[in-house]
Amino acid sequence: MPEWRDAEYVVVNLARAIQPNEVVFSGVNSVLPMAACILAKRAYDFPFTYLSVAGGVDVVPERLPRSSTDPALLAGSAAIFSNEDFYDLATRGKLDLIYLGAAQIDAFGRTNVSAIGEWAHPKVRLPGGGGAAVMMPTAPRIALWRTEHSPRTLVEKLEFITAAGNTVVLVTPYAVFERDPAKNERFHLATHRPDVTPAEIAARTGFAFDAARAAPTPTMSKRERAALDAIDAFDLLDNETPKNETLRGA
Amino acid sequence: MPEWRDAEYVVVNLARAIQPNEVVFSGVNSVLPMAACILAKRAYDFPFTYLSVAGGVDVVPERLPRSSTDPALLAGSAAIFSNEDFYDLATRGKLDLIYLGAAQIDAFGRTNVSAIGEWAHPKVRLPGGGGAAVMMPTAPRIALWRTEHSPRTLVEKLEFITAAGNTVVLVTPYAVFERDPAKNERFHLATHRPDVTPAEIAARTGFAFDAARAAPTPTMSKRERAALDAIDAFDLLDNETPKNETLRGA
Amino acid sequence: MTEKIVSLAELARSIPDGASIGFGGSFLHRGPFALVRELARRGARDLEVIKASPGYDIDLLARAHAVSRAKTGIVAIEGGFGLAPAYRRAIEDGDLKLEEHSCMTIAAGLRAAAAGVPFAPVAGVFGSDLLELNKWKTVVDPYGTGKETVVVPAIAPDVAVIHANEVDARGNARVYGSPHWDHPLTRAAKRVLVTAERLVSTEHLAQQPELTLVPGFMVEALAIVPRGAWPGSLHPDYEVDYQAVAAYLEPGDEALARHLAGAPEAQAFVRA
Amino acid sequence: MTEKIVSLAELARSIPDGASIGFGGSFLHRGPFALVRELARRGARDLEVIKASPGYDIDLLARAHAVSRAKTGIVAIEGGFGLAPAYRRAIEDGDLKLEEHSCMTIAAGLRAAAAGVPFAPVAGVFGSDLLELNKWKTVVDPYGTGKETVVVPAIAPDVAVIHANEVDARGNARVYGSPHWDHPLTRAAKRVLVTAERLVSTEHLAQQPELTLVPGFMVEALAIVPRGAWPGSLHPDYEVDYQAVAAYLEPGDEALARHLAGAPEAQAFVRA
Repeated sequence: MPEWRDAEYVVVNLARAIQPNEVVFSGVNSVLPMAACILAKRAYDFPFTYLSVAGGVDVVPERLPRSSTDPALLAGSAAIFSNEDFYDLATRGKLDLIYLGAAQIDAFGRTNVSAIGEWAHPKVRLPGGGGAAVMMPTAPRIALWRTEHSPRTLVEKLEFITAAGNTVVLVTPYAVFERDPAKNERFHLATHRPDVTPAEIAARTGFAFDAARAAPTPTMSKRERAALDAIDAFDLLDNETPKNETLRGA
Repeated sequence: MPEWRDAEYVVVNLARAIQPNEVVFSGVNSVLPMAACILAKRAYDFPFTYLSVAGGVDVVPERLPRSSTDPALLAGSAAIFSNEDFYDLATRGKLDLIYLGAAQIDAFGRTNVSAIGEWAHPKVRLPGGGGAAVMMPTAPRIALWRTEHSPRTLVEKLEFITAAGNTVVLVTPYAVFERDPAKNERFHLATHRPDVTPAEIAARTGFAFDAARAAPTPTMSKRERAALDAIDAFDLLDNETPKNETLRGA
Repeated sequence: MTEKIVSLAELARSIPDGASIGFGGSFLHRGPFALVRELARRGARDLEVIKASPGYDIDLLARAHAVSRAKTGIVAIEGGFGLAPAYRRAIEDGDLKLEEHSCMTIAAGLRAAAAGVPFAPVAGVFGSDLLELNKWKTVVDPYGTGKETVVVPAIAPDVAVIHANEVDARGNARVYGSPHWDHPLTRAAKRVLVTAERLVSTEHLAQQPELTLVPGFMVEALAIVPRGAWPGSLHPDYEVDYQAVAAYLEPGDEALARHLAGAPEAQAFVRA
Repeated sequence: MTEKIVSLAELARSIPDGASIGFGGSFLHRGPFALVRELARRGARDLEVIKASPGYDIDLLARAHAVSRAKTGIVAIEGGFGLAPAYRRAIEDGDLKLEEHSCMTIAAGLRAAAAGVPFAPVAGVFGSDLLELNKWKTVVDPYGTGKETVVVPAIAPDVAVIHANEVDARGNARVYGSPHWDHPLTRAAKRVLVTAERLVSTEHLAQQPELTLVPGFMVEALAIVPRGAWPGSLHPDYEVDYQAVAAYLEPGDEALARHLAGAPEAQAFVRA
């Protein structure tokens, strides 16, 4: 068995993006970031504020709900922070870290969640970007995730740019890419799953990236492992990851 | 004793401005309109919605509070309608009738509540217009009141226009003036206190007006009288009317 | 006072074909789903759906050929079920004309309508192809910062429909948990309709008037619909019925018919 | 978590001279009046007051020579007491520079700041001399209606101070009755401070999180100040103390000193 299952790798590395005292937001259709926030609350000692799209503030449920908008994310909350409230918080720059998903992602951390094919006559109509177009340029730090790591999901050129902005990190089941939005730079490979080489990742990535600084992703800590096992007792997270074409024994 | 005391005349004629099924609003610093709304709820059979600036909806207190923003205007309300809510309601045109006071009023129902003398170096700094500048042009019907009826309060030319818009009626202790805002017309004298003649009113009014259609104000009904006596058991309303220079025995 | 309480069927009939409808709630949570189903049952056509994050609702209406236009921010069944298949197909087949938004751009449009102004500024958006796609305009800050800001046009739905936890006979509607976008929605729409889980007394609501999301004078009509948010959740009363959502997602007209027939409001004792 | 509970004096000291402050409440109701008095006691200078309908608060600060600028919509003591005399005199004497608003224009400015945009449209205003006085700009609807709309610049107070009914140690603040303008105010300000009537447990607030007006993560510091809205009202706990307001309005420095010394927070057992 490999050290990391796909979903675990995504969740833990999304959790590791959180910095002390940040206000962090996970939105609709975002089970993995929700899991990351809950994990971080349990596994890390520093304080941060976790806002969920369900309206709860700093709610840490015992178990994962199946929906990231689930009222389970209200249980025990001392406040309801409405949709208007967290969007305004984001657009005035006070939501420090926002998780956003996408169907396609390019080297600048821009996303396509709108359509495959021509927008007006799509081959595949995608869900849409949610608040991404207003949040990505206004919040200081955006963390992206994509569960399918392939040349068709991580692309050099997006078919449609749903949102662009302050992306700092991209997590897939194999790799953690980082970039500095202030420099408008491309992603570089920051860390990779120990059982996958940078060359293998490059072969499966549609955009070119610098791997000079790449290191193996640090092993899951005991507290991360314990938190993950506790909140995902029913392995719901695995439903969130598609069958990536197998690399090594993963 | 005259048929109407000053405050009574103002309150009852403000109440009579309410039409069935309207949404009616009385604001801050507005004891007489507050009394008018409460009176209308008790004395008239038709339904209307009374919103107070205190946030209550259709609250009819037993007795007048001294402040028109008083939380007594919340008692028994099934909803709190916030400041943002009633301003938005007004500006989108769904607040049918709004009461507004003023220091000076001209023949077009425009108001000065800002300053006597030059605005930047006022002889008298007045309270300000509250929401008048945004409400008067956007709500369909504005009712003004002024407790001092004199050439210095009802003027041909305002020293400063705090607000202008859809004024339909002006009530003073002596008279009820009306105008059609759609025609951008001047006030005409609609009715007058029976013990005061149109000529006497003209002598005390700074703007010229047509009195051709003027009639004596209908006598207070028994239900209006009873409602007024009940809500103003302590004659608080009289505090709201200055000593107008006496006309007849009033 | 005019009687505001009507049947669910009457409520659905009061929404004409061609109307633009803003639905309350978000994804599988506190949506007025019984009313959505009733629109399908009455054979509604040519509706426009306005909602930042619809899913089951717009999918069901697409499946019933009731919706021809939509303003949405993100659309999915969610709860592990992924994309909304009938919605997706309707767009791919050209049967549904989408105006793609970014959630907050819908809210900004609702806020503009609520405040009686023709447009509203909204932060961000630059860098997104949505700007050009929707031909959104920008305004340079007239106060000298030089900052350029996107403005979106007002959005005033013909009708807003929300599902509340409690309502009184006057239409005062109380909601527990997140209001989602129901506040700006009910202020922006030309008409407000409410379905609610329970009829309560005005006195009950008056004990905590702060919890009333929509005051009764703004509400035109209401229907009492127990389990009206099924198969979605209604906090704190019930959770998502995942089995029912899965059954809904089975393909074919028969599965849809079964779903509609099996809904709580379709049971005889409720429709009485 | 950093300790957020401080003394009233510390709270007042954290507001520097020259700051712009948005006060919560309206007229004599639920204002953070103990904090206002504490600003006077500490000899604050050159403050800007931002509030749609101030009265007692701005009057007291004018009397204490603590305020030099203001954005207001309507100013009066109210409750039968009429104009705010010290405020009025300060303007007439040129000691207080007023930016005169129309309540909603302040709120629109707060909304703009809250949403991170440089300006906000506001309906009406045309026909008012305030338009030219404030050099407010207008924008023609870029979506072709031809409608011209006033836009006001964003207003982001350095500090917002509200008085809440209840607060927990994390700063979650609950308010009963009207929120007045406290919602946009607390979203627009750079810092949020809370005074509250009572300290309560987080568990208590969690029983009805819908009633929390300001979530704790937005609050920098708080002070527990029983009768902190005196001589104003705090619904549903106490009504306006009209005698105290009348005594406050007696002219002269001595009357002001008596008023400050007689305030609830000045009593030894509270300041302990």
